[in-house]
Amino acid sequence: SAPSSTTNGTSDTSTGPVQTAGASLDPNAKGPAPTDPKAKKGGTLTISYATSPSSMDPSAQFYQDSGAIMTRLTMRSLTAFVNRGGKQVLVPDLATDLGQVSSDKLTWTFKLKSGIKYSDGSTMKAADIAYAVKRSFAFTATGPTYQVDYLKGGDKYLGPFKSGDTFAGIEAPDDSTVVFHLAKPWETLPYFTTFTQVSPIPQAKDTKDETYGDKALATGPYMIKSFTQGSELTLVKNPNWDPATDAARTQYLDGYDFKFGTDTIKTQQGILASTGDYGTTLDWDPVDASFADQIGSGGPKAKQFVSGPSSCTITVNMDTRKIPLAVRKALAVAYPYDDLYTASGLTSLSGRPAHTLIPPQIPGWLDYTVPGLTGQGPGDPVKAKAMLAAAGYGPDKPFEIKNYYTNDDPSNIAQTVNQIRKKKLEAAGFKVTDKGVAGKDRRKLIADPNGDYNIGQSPGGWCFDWPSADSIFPPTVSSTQLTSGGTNWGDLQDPKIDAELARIQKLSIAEQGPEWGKFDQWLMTNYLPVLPWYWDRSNILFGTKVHNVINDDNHGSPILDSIWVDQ
Amino acid sequence: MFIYIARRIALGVSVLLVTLVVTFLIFFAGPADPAQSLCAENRCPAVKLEQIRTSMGLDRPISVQFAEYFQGLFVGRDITDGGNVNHCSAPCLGYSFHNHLQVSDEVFRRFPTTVALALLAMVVFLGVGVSLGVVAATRRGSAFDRTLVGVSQVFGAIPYIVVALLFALYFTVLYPILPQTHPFSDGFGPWIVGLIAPAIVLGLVTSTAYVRYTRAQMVDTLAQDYVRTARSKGISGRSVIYKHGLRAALSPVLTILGLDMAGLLSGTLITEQIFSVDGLGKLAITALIQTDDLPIIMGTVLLGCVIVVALNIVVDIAYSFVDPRVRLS
Amino acid sequence: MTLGSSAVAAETLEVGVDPELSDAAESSRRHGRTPGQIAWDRLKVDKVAIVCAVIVVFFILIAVLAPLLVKLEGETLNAFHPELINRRNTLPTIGTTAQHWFGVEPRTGRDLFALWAYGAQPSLTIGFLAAVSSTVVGIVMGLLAGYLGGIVDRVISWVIDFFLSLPYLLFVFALVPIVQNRVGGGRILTAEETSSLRFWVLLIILILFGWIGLARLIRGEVFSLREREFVQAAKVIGVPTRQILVKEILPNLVGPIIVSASIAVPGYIAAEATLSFLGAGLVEPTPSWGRTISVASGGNFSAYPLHLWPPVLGVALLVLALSLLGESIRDAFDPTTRR
Amino acid sequence: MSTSPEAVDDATDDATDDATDALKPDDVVVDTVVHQAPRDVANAPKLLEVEHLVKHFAVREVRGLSMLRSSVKAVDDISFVVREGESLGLVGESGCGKSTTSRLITRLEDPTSGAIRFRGQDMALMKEKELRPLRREVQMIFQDPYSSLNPRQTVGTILRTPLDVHGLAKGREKARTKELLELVGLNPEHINRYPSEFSGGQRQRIGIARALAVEPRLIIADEPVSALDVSIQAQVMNLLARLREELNLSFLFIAHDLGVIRHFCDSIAVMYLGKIVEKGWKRDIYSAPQHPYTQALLSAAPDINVVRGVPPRERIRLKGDPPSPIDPPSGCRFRTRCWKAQDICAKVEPPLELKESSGLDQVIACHFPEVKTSLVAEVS
Amino acid sequence: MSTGTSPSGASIRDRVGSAGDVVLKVEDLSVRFASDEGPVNAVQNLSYEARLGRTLAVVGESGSGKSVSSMTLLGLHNPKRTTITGSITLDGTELVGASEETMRGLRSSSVAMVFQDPQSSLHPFFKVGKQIAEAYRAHHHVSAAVANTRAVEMLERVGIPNPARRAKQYPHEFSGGMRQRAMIALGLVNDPKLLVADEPTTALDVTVQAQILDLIKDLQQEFGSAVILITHDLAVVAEVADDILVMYAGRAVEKGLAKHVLSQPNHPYTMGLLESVPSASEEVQELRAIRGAPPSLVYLPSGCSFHPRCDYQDQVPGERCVTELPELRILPNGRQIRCHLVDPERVLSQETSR
Ligand SMILES: Nc1ncnc2c1ncn2[C@@H]1O[C@H](COP(=O)(O)OP(=O)(O)OP(=O)(O)O)[C@@H](O)[C@H]1O
Ligand SMILES: Nc1ncnc2c1ncn2[C@@H]1O[C@H](COP(=O)(O)OP(=O)(O)OP(=O)(O)O)[C@@H](O)[C@H]1O
Ligand SMILES: [Mg+2]
Ligand SMILES: [Mg+2]
Repeated sequence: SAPSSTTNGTSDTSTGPVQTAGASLDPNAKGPAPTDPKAKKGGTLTISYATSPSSMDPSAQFYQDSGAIMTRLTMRSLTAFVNRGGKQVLVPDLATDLGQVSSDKLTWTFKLKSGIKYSDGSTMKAADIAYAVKRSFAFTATGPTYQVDYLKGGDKYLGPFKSGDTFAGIEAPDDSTVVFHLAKPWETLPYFTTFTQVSPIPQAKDTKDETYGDKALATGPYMIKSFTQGSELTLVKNPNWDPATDAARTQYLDGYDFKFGTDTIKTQQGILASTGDYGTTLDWDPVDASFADQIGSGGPKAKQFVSGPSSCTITVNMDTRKIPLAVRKALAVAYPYDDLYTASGLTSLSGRPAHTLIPPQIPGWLDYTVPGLTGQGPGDPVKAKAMLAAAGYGPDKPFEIKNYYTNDDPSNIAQTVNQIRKKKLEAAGFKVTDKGVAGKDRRKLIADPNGDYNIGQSPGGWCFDWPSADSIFPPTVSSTQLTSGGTNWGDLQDPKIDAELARIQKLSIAEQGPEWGKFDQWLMTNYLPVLPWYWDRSNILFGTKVHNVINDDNHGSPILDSIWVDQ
Repeated sequence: MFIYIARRIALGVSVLLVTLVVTFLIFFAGPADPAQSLCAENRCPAVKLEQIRTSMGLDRPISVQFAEYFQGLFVGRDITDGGNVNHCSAPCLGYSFHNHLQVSDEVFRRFPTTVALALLAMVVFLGVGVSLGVVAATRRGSAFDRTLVGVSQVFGAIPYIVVALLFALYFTVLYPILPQTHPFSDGFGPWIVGLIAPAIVLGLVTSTAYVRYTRAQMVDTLAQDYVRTARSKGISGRSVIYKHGLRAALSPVLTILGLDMAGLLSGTLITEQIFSVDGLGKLAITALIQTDDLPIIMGTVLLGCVIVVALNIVVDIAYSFVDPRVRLS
Repeated sequence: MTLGSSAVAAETLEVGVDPELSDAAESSRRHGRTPGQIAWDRLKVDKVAIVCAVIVVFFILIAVLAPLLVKLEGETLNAFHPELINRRNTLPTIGTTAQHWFGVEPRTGRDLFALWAYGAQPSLTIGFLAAVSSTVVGIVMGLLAGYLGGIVDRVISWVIDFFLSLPYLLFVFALVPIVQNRVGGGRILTAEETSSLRFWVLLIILILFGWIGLARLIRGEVFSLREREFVQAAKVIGVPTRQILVKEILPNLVGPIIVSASIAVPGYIAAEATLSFLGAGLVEPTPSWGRTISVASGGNFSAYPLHLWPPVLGVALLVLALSLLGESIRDAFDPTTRR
Repeated sequence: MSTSPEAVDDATDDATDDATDALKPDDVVVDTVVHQAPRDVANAPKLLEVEHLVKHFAVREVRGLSMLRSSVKAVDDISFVVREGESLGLVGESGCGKSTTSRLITRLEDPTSGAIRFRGQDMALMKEKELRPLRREVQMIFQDPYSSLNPRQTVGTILRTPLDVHGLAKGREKARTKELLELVGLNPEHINRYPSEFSGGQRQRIGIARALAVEPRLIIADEPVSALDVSIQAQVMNLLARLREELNLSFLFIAHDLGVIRHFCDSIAVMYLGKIVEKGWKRDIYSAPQHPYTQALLSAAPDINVVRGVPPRERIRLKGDPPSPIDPPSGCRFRTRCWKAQDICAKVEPPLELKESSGLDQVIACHFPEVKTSLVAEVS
Repeated sequence: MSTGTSPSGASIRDRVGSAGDVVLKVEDLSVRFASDEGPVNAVQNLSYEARLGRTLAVVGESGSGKSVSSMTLLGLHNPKRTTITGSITLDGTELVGASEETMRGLRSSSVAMVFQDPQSSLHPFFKVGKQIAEAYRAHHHVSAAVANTRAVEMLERVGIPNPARRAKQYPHEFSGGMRQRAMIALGLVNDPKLLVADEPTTALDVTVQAQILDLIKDLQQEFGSAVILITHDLAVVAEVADDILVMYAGRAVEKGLAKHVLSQPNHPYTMGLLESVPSASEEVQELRAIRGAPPSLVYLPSGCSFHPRCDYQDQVPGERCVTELPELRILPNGRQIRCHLVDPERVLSQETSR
């Protein structure tokens, strides 16, 4: 999944104690959510963000920023995550439980709580959720596509505007029941139901395009007062939110003021100095490395900084069709992880070296090591050269590495990273052909499976959408991506892998965990489609008047509703 | 006078029309692919891309697209996005599929900010530049004069971006003696107050040129025969300098001002970027760098052009008020 | 003159050497000198001009001798030194040292002096090359419009108005990738190819937008010059038009042309820096001051001031020196400041 | 006298041309030149004939809300003849079209209609190429000694240009330029100096030398001394007179100073608002002007001799300024300022004709001419 | 000319003093400018006086210091770059060294100036009436309306038709002659005792020049003020001046009644000037021009400044002309000249009759 609104990103992983899947579900949680006795009420929090969500439409959202805003503040879904002592727990939200699955595992039924009201005072109905799910099919260009893969008839359905209201994948037999009909078993559906795509939308209020988001009816504790794309979002309290029905959210602040498109460095300097409004400002863009001494552990401003895993593993993608396994292994040895990491402006605040594809906070994570794949170190050109020679490549017949890189990045990072990589790989005996293109063009070029490259195609990493590896591997290594004209990790198209994926997905949520861990090791040992590089971390920097900032390890963002401020 | 303005406007319109065609060709026939940026971040299969392109109407011949755009400008047109048909009334600058907004709404919302920034900056640089220039001219050769000219030279030589960055950092962030910027939606007061800091830095840096120019002009004017005549009337020295001297010195300054309009707009572009001002420049840069949002780019360039042309006409008319000789020609 | 057969006649006919030009006066004047030479004489004694010229020459030397200087420092351009970077904050572990005169670049450890010295090359080259080319274009356009008048003038004037109405920064910004695409034949280029192509694209675009001012100026000057009686005299004598333009009119424009060109150079240097800041300028691996400024100011520039300030000072000093030099040149050519 | 270009091209050897001879320094007759020597210009062959010459400038004029295209009738149907050796003076108020006339004859301006015949050849419609040989014959001296010399060229270059253009004095250009400088009374060693190093009077001499370089027959002098100081003015006048005498030049001499005109010219044409209103021999015009405008002009000229006991003249003071040449008065153009104007003056334009009744020799365009003799007293 | 409607019309006749009184006394005035080349001695040891009702003509070639000396009367030189010595008494007030405040009070009200080029001397951006009214208001506490009425009245007085409409026009809408009239109106609006007219007609046509000269004469008679007329045109002097002061290279070389000086010059330079001018009423065979050109004021010739151009040095014994600066002396016939010639009148008249 996509980590942030624009840049192909860098964020999230946790090193906390690994949860078992079972422990992270609490089907019996009831509202109201416990409130912190130290919490102060009132005030406004300013949140600054360098990029801007292109809309606040719940059907189209797939990003960390807008996701954090909607799931925590304005939009309730069937289920939700809560943070309990640093652990993420899945609880029922609009639903009364975490869903009932039929014995053939193809039908999921959710019962809704009664008396849930929209911000305009009208009552929510089950049909609104069914409509919202159908509606999400119209926005798959920008939103997630799990519903397309799993819901019955999802591969044909194009949403209510084009394909009409009839869709076999979901129904609302009465006002308080929502039933999902699946094309194949989907053990982790209750995780998917936390998505805003499952937040109710009354069909009558739909504007039929993303402008719905500007005035979307809220079910959460806050509602949109105004949204100006590219610059600002203002949230105020939702008077029709009933805490008693909500086990996941609290309402401390009077409102939130989101500023988009701000200058990160300037904001971070302001927050560190906490002058004026910066005292109550929070910024969750990656912190500039030069501030690390101030905010790192033991630093004078350490109290203004919270960090935690985000959901992403950053990788270096290789085209397995064009690079033989032996060369891929040599590449893994030659790759200058550390130099590139530092050249990218990354520090220990930004991530941790990764040696597996699954990040450690996912249940079932297997802590294995494939020799040479540590995600760190300066690279070993001598050894790599020897490996290449063994594979039949030498100075007279060098192996050619081709890659695209962004050449219009004003911070120059992509260009210097490319330079360093080129030098280091050449030192190991590779021939490197680097092609500079504008960032926006690169995105297109590296998404073309037939493009003229052999490393660095998309995805350059993966962020899980829910804490189970079935939101990691099926989308990244199954052959479906390549079949539909896209790219995946290693540009893999292997029936053995597909079969293994299918096998694991059929298991129950608790059983899947360890199996994914083994799959990870198997994949890396036998295929080596990508080089794991680092597990991204979220950075949250805030003014001295901001309190109770907690990182959401599943999303790599602050849990917005739990924050309070001094006035 | 009327004829003069009419001719000026006709010239402006011809420039705008050509700009329209040229920008359309440059952007729509250029290498940009707006569909790509609409596609989900990491991967976008070709099929999906083609779908998006079709839904945006980008698959049709460029002439058809232009005809449609042109028509939209004058009579409006309908645009389909998602399940919706939006009517975009004239002057329709197109529809941003990226922001799901009509471009006209988007650019007109930011228009006041950019114009206000430009005008405030103009107030600053004319105020500072002209008054310092006059003082320097009247004390020609004094230490004050030399210091002022020197400082303005040095100030003008430092790359603007660095000056603006330092200014923004020190005066609005670390020692916030000047207020932060606010979008228009926060209300008029905070909005306009927020523009003070960027206007000051843009104005001050621009003023360096005006200090020197006004000074030179003023020195020239004060040597004119009619200034001597004014002095021979026995009126006060202030009156001679400000009423007779400055008035005449101003008209060449105005000419330069007219020529500077495009430069001023470019200045706001960078300033908006650095101060995070929610104006046209920022919109355009985002559209250019990040999203390839062609209709937005077109809209901002056209509107930018309109601003320059309009301000130019205003300056010309102002010029004719300053200099009565122009009124007849 | 050998007419002096009669003193009376000589007087009546006013033949003889004018007392005004008698030898005493002669020595105080500069005879047989072109205005250019006179301007040169004046510049030679203008202290500001000399200091500025020294500064400009200094930077030109830096640019030309960059390879040598960097070798002297014991470095190479674009050599990465990750070992000099503190991985905790990506800042260099060293300041100025004997090995790295200006320290090293944060994140990558490249030698900043090398980047600075080599960075002077494109700044100066673009500055001077663009100034020369746009000056030539401006002269030609201005001469044609001003002297031929009529339809030619109207067309050129319109084009000038057109360019003046364009929000040029936006345009330049949008044009860079397009021109690059066209010039590059649509191919995808390697870093080296891109960077050299960008150089030319930048140059072309700066010239495209740079000739306007001078053309306007020249046009106006030619308008008044062609009414001057010496031009009319040339016509009456039967001097062909081309010769009038080149021999009679052009030499009278040398002053404004030199002034305009000398003011254009710092303008282009600043423009390169600005465009690079916005991401439409030069690219890796070509170092340029504009790019270094852009990179350094993109982060927390107070953390390692050595990164930002040398190129800022370079640009500022060069721009200042060139502008002051331009002003001195203008004064030197200005007949009204002549004694 | 033959001045065919070929003859001059090999002027190094014994030229047959009087002018060329005269320009050789050794041959310059250095003696007190007797100016204004009676001469028989009346019967000399015609050198320049101007017939019905018209020049209208198209101008745009704003009237209220509309833009009119109208024309400045700068020169409106004038005819005159300059004979070999004659100096014709052209006087009139500012803006009456004197300079335009000179620019038409030198073809700096294209005439709207009419003929300009030089030795019978009509040059009014000639192309620049055809004109070039004639350019040698007709030269111009300009008013402003500062703007008439290219400040970026040395005197040598300035004087060489005409030689090069017409291929004169091949091989001895430098010597020739020196000769020219000597001819106008300048030190030939100053050949490498720039115009800025000369005083106004000297510059005017350089301008004269440049005109003489091509050995012209006719010189159009547009206010050649107006910009000069009194004492310098006299020097230049003397120079012109001497050259005229020595080289037998013809002049169209434009001036607004009636003293200068009287001093230099044989015949005089008085212009008013694009038209010639009176034309005749100098003696007649000064002693017996007939046109009211000529009379007003003469009586307005301040005269130094009033202090020398010359009886006070009758004073005629014109009211107002001349009307705009864009929209000249109907009929007689002078009628708006004329004290004699009657109805007919507004209706019928008086032709330029000889008034037999006066017994005098000048042509006048007036319905009510009257000879006035008391305007200028003869001192001598 | 009607003065009936003028609010201040009465004052014109109320002026103190009568014709012939000395209003201005200039004594031993020297003006020196600093320049790159060295000090410019624009005016040296100049003395003269101007009397009510009389016209003093100051003549001389370009650069002889005519304008500089007259600008000194209004204190218009930049004090930083100018050294002024000597004395100027205007109606009892010493002007040399007077404060800017004093000078401002005198300008226009006691001494007014009409400049040479009316085109450049009127402010192009202000209406003519306003420019005149401004001068009036600078010295009278009256409302704008009153001052305006006064301006219109002045325009009428200098013979501008339809003055009320003209007052509302800009200078560029005036013809050259009308501009000069407006300048004169501006000069006279405060009824000064002394009017300095610096080449008021040089830029004008003969017919217009005649009108303006007549006007100045008429107004002088009516206002009774003293007029200093600066010109290089001796014919103009002959027509209008009572007294004459001939300047050469910053010094007075001859002073006297205009009538006498012009009909019988006593200084070779004056004589040269007279002989240089071709007259409309006289057919001369040849002009007897003065040789050479006026000297540079920085490098003045030694002795008599005129000696390099003078034809009569041989009449003066020894090298006196070259070595000794002649004093301005009074001749037996009452004229003042700066010349070593013992009997100039005889020498020069011989020459003329030659
Ligand atoms: N190029 C032109 N376009 C329009 N009008 C012109 C042009 N040249 C001259 N005129 C007009 O033609 C008329 C005659 O001008 P011209 O210069 O011949 O007058 P002049 O007699 O030489 O006057 P002066 O004594 O001032 O030199 C004037 O009204 C002038 O404004
Ligand atoms: N401000 C000044 N600084 C230096 N020199 C000056 C200044 N003003 C006048 N001069 C010089 O003083 C001399 C006398 O000038 P002035 O203007 O009085 O001459 P003029 O007799 O009025 O001549 P014209 O007839 O040309 O008006 C000139 O040589 C002039 O260059
Ligand atoms: Mg003329
Ligand atoms: Mg003067």
